[in-house]
Amino acid sequence: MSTASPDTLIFATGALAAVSLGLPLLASAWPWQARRIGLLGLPLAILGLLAAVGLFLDAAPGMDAPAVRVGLGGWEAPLGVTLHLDGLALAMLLLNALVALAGSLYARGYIHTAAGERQFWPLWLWLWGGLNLLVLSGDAFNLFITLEIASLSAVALVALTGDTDAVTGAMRYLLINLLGSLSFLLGAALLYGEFGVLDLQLLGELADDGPTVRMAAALMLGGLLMKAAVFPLHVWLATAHASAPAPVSGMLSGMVVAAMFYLILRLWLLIFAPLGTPALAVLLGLLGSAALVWGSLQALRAPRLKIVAAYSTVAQMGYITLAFPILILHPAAWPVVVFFAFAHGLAKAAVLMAAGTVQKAAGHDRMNALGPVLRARGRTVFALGLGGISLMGLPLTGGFLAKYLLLEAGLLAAADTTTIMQVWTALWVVMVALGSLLATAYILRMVAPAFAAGERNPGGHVSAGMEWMPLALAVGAAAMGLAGASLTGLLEHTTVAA
Amino acid sequence: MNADGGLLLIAILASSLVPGLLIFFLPEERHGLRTLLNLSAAGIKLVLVGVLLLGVQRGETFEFGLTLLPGVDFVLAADALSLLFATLSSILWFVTTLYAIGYLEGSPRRSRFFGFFSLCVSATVGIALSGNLITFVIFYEILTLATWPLVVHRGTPEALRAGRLYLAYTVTSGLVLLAAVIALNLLAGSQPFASGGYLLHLPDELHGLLQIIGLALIAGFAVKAALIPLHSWLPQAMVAPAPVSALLHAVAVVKAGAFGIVRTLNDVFGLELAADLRLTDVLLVLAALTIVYGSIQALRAQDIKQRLAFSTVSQVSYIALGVAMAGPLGVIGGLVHLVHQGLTKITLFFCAGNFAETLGIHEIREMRGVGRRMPLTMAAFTVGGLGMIGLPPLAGFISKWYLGLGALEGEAAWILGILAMSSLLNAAYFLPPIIAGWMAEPEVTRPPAHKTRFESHWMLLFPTLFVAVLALLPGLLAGLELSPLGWVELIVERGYVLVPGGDMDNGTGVSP
Amino acid sequence: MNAFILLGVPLLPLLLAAALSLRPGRAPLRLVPWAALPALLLAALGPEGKQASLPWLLTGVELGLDPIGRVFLALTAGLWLAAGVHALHERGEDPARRRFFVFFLLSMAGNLGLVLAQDAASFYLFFSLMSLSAWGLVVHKRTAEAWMAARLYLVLSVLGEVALFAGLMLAIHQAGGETTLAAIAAARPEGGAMVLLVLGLGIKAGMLGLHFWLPLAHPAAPIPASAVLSGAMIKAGLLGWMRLLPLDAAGHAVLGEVLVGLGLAAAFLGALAGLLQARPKTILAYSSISQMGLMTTGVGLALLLPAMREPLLFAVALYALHHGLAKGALFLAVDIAGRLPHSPAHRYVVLGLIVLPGLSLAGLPFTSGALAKDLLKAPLTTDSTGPVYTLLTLAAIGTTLLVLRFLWRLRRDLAPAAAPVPTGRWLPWALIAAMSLVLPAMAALTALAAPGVPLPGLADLSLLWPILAGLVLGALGGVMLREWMAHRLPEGDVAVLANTLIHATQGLYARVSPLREIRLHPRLRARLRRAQRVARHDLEWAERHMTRWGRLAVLFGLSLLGLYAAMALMP
Amino acid sequence: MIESLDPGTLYPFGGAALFALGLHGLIRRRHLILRILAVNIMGSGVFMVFLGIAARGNAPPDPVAQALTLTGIVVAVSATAFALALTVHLARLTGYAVLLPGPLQTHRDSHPDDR
Repeated sequence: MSTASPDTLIFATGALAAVSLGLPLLASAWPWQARRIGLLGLPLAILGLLAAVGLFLDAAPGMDAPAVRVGLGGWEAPLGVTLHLDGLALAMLLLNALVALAGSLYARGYIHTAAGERQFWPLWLWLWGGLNLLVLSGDAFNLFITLEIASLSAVALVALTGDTDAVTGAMRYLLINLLGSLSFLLGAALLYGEFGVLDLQLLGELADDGPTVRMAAALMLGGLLMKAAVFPLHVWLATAHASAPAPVSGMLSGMVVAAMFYLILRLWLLIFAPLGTPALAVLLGLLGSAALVWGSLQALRAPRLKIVAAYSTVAQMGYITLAFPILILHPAAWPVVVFFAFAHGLAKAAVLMAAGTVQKAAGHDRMNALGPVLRARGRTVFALGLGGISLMGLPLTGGFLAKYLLLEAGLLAAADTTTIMQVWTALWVVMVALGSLLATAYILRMVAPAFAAGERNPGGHVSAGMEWMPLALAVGAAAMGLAGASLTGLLEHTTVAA
Repeated sequence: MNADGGLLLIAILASSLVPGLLIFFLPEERHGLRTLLNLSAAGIKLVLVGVLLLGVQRGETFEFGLTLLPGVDFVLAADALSLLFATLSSILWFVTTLYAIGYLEGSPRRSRFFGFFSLCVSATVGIALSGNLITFVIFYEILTLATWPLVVHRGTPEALRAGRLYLAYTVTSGLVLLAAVIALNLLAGSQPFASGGYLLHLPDELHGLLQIIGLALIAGFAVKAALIPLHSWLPQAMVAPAPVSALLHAVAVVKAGAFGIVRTLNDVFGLELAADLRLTDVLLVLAALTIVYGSIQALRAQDIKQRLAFSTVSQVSYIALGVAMAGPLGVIGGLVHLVHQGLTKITLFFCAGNFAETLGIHEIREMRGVGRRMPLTMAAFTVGGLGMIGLPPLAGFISKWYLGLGALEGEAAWILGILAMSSLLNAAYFLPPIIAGWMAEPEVTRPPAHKTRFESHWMLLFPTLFVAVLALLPGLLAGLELSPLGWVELIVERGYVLVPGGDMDNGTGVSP
Repeated sequence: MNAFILLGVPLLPLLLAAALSLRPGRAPLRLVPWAALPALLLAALGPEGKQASLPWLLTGVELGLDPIGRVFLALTAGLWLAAGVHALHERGEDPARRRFFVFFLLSMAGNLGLVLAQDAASFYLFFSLMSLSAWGLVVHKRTAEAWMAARLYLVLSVLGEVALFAGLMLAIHQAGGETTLAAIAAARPEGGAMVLLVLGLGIKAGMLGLHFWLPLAHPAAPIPASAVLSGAMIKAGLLGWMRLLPLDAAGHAVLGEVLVGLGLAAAFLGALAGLLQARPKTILAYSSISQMGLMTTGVGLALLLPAMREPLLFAVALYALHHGLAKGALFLAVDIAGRLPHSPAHRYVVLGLIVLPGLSLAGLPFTSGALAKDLLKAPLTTDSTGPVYTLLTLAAIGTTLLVLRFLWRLRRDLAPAAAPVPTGRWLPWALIAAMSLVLPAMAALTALAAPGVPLPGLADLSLLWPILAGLVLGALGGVMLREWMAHRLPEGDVAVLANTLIHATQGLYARVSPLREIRLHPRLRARLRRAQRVARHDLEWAERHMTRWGRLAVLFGLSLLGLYAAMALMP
Repeated sequence: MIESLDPGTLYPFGGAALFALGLHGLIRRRHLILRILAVNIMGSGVFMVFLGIAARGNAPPDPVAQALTLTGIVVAVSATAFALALTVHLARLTGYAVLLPGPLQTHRDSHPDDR
């Protein structure tokens, strides 16, 4: 196939955006067909995505600017809404697709009441579409819009079961989201006020490090950190997870939180990189370390399986927050964030879906009473374990590569900075090591009952999809360990501020 | 990188990985198919390793490379040293599988057991065949993950506690190793193992950093090699069923640590640089202390498997001691002990398993007069015990012989003192059970659990006797070409940059 | 071809032992003694200096037969054969005889192999095989006394082996990696190597100070076992010395003096301690210690006078042959004494044959003792070793006294045979007893046939007067010092001290065990668990506290300010 | 003094003040309806900042900012509607229109002032 000309790529980007919007609209229009639309549409969308990745990789070397920019409706950059497709975006799209597909196949068996399906599928497709558009959008205001779409659909999905806990959790999550989005919007407004333009790439060129840009950065990063459940602002995650259906918590922990960090990374690479002062590095480092320790301790204490997984997300997000101080000292190591997002996304989705299966089978997910079910369901425990291994960052899993890159970046950063920063960076490296030890502890807590001697009963019936999908995702997380080189290749074609 | 060579390496790895995964999904009651899968896998691996052995002896190169990340590649390579460990583990896997099938007859959760058992062996062979340090650490960690379920197989609270302790030790060591490997990767780039080390070109002011990295690597490997003070997981792990403690805790896992130390000193730093950085001196003292400490603790242990565990703690340090001497004879002694200790110790563990399974004997006290009712197993125990003490013509003697000469060659006579003291201590804790077994009157006569044609289930007895013969032959026929000693001399001739002043007795102290 | 003959000598008993232990049913017991026959034939007919190297066995095994080796081989093979035949009958109805003969064959293999070994590894192999399997013989009767004696024997022989191993290592290193015994001796092992070799082999040779296992082991072991133990096995230490010590042109003055001193001291003290013993076998044990002292002196002299080392070493070898056979005969005599023939004529012949080896030990002219002592003293005419010559002759008095004491104690056990004694029981004893006369006859014949060899002075005066003096002293002692003789020296004298030492160390080790595996103190562990519970509760409270919505918004505000401050205000 | 009243500067500062006021209301108030109101106030504060920016200088107001404000208002309206729906549902379920602490604690001590 000859190298694709740029305009076919533009067509592909447009098609991706169209599908991401079209499917949810279609599902909302015919809710009773929503399940079939989802189950047919998603695989097709993913095939298209894979084709787009192929096209992009062929064409990318030839193109001068690493990204494909498409002005919607023919309106060009300063005024119109532009789509921005580059390596980073494609990677996140791929992750979205994988977790969404697995979630959908899992949800097929998980939600089987007609009413449930009519409500679940449209929202599920909106969440997936929203996240896709978030990744594709290239200007600040469009980001706000897609952020809202994704957040509101996520909140709705959390409230799906309709019991008091679910609605309370959803309400709290909604207020968090509104707060975060509004502060993001205020930040965007300040940027627009200062430079009169909203497109990220143009902003990147214009941005200096004046006070308003710093204020905008603080507002936007603050809002996103809250939506990404970073340490002090993480409480909503556990309550949201406690009662959300398994595929939703899989998507929530796996994708929504990772998308927030994608956004922080995108803003960082394009606009806010020069603002990276040592003080910010120390603050983010401390937040990250605190998240690691606090999340792990809470995970060790939590009485229920899904809450252990939720707090494990808080801990793992600590890893990504720890990556930023290292990025400030060693900017070239930014792919670490994507590796972590990818590895954690797959592994955590696997763990949460496995937890869902166990809860469905046992009727509850109280940790101290799950022994018999865990002992009977080898496949689910294997998925739980394999996903856990990736979370621990033990070899030949995605997590291992991410931890390798983070440690490598940390050691490199520690090598050539001032002595104080060396001490701090050394602390971050030690915290990363401590993090994986604590991860071992709480993963062991989840898996150990399966190995203890005792009676076994498989509990209630669980559909085939719910048995095999967590295992497939866990194997995916492990297989990612071998795919490190190709992911790095993809991420090379990303627009980074000059 | 010739493609078919790489394929052979992958085939060897897959020959235990694929059946392992298949067995996982095998329903529990399909005994016949599981046994068939197990034994055929072990057989195929043995044949493939044999082909590899002949290939390497002819001097062919086998390599397989895969880049995980830019600057980080997953390399499998087969050189003489890796064959030593690979052959040992594949032979012993075949025997231990047979033993395990017999031992676990009628016990629950066997699919899970044999699944993880095959994973362990593929990890061990992976360790043997790994071509660079990062691949070594990857397999090293996979071995941890694969052995944990076997340690907790019985599911009793003590087993889980032992499992927790084991995981705490090994995951921490894995982290330390990973940090050291990354630092090395940054300094010297992703280099394959090269005999004589690949860090010689680094400037001198880096020596301080290299020393720290070296110590970190040794500490990381010391956990699995059960050096002081990182050894206490091994006696606790004896809670595992006998085939696990036999193959894994006496041979595969413990050897992986020792093999790691050998690789670090020889193929990463090179003996000369290691000596300059005084890594060898640190290791020497550590190994010597462990030898004595292990023996003293073994003297106190009353449970047979505890005593064997502490004896393993002490004996594995012989390997570290040998390599740390940096002279050719010392290295030969250390490496050959890697095989001899494996064979002798697995014999002892099989016997302990036999006693426990057939007569329910767990304590040394209960071994009085067991020779009358289980003469063949007791004979194997005697061969193992005398081998451990290092009496000719058993295998232990040969390694003690070369270690002694190596010690004197390195002008470190005190090591000879340590070896002598250790032999005395070994005699002190191995002779009493042997004497009690043959000569003493049995206190309480317990009928064997179930009537069998031989003194115990044939699947338990024949592997034990086979391995006892294996513990005798390398000592008796040490001069042969393909005997462990002959192969180790081939390794030393082919690979080692010998520390000047050390002359080989056959005059071939050649650098690569 | 000759390699397999030489290897066959130690291999045959091993194979027979394996056969015995594997197929207990059809007991090939009859063949046990004849396992030593090939060794005897090899000693008699084997051509000189037959080197057989087997590179594939162990670390390259060299077997060979040199003149001294031939004499030792003859002694060892002959004694094992005789003792084996005797044991067949003596152990006839012992239920555990199969186990006895397995250990018997293993020790025989070790002893025979030891004589042929020319390289360090095989020497050490056969030496430790002999030592460990001899333990089986000592403990055979499994009485309390046998267990105690065997434990002491085992502790000492393990120590001896480890010392020998360390000594060999050092010696091989000094010999630049050469492992053949000749090369090691040529490289004159110095310092630590020499001390360790002397001590390691000295324990087996019953050197003074390390001798105390002998008087305990001999009475505990069955009679054929102690015959072989005393006759052939302790000679292994002597052979080891002769093979490894620097017996070359330069000799070694210091070591020579030490050995001569120790030898003579052992000769006199051994005899003295033997006199104070009651049981015949213990007396014979002390006699062995005393005689080994004489042989040690011979080796010492060979080191002191390097010029005269060939005749001296040959003399020591012959002395070992003489002592081995005589002592073996005396041990078997202890058994025969209880089974005397009924007809007076036969009885007198038997009594005569019992007494003959004793007198031969004392050096009666025309006996092998005279031959050995004469050969040993012949090179000592020069004045430098004057005192040694006289001391050697004085030692003969001691030996005579000891022999008289033995015969006196044996007199009480004489008894006519209850059942007809099978020939196999008395014939081997009679043959080796007769050797005391046959040996000097053979020596005289070879001297006549070959002109070069001087006629051995079998009737030298210096041999006669010590015996007479001994007889006189014996008679006097018997009458006057009856009560002095009454109080006993505990058997194995120093052994009592050694046993208490072993008990003390075991007790100490059990009580004081600083090296207990680090276990958390129970109280500490309880406190740890409570701390865990408290932490768990606090964590849950803190988390619930943070979830309250108001606090969350405050935290959000704070983090916004923190971010802005970090970016804007800080440097 | 006059310039300070010019919409270009008055509205942004007014907007910022409203944003802070809304945040304070969100912290103090516990009743869900009041909290939703607070969020709306914050929203309108942000829109005032946008309009202030649009009206800067004496040129005709910049159409892009106005378009953005309109979109923002649409989003705020839909979010508020959703929040109100949730509150009604919550009130029907628990009888309180107040956020009870989540299911974190094991026992249900829904302490009133612990919202």
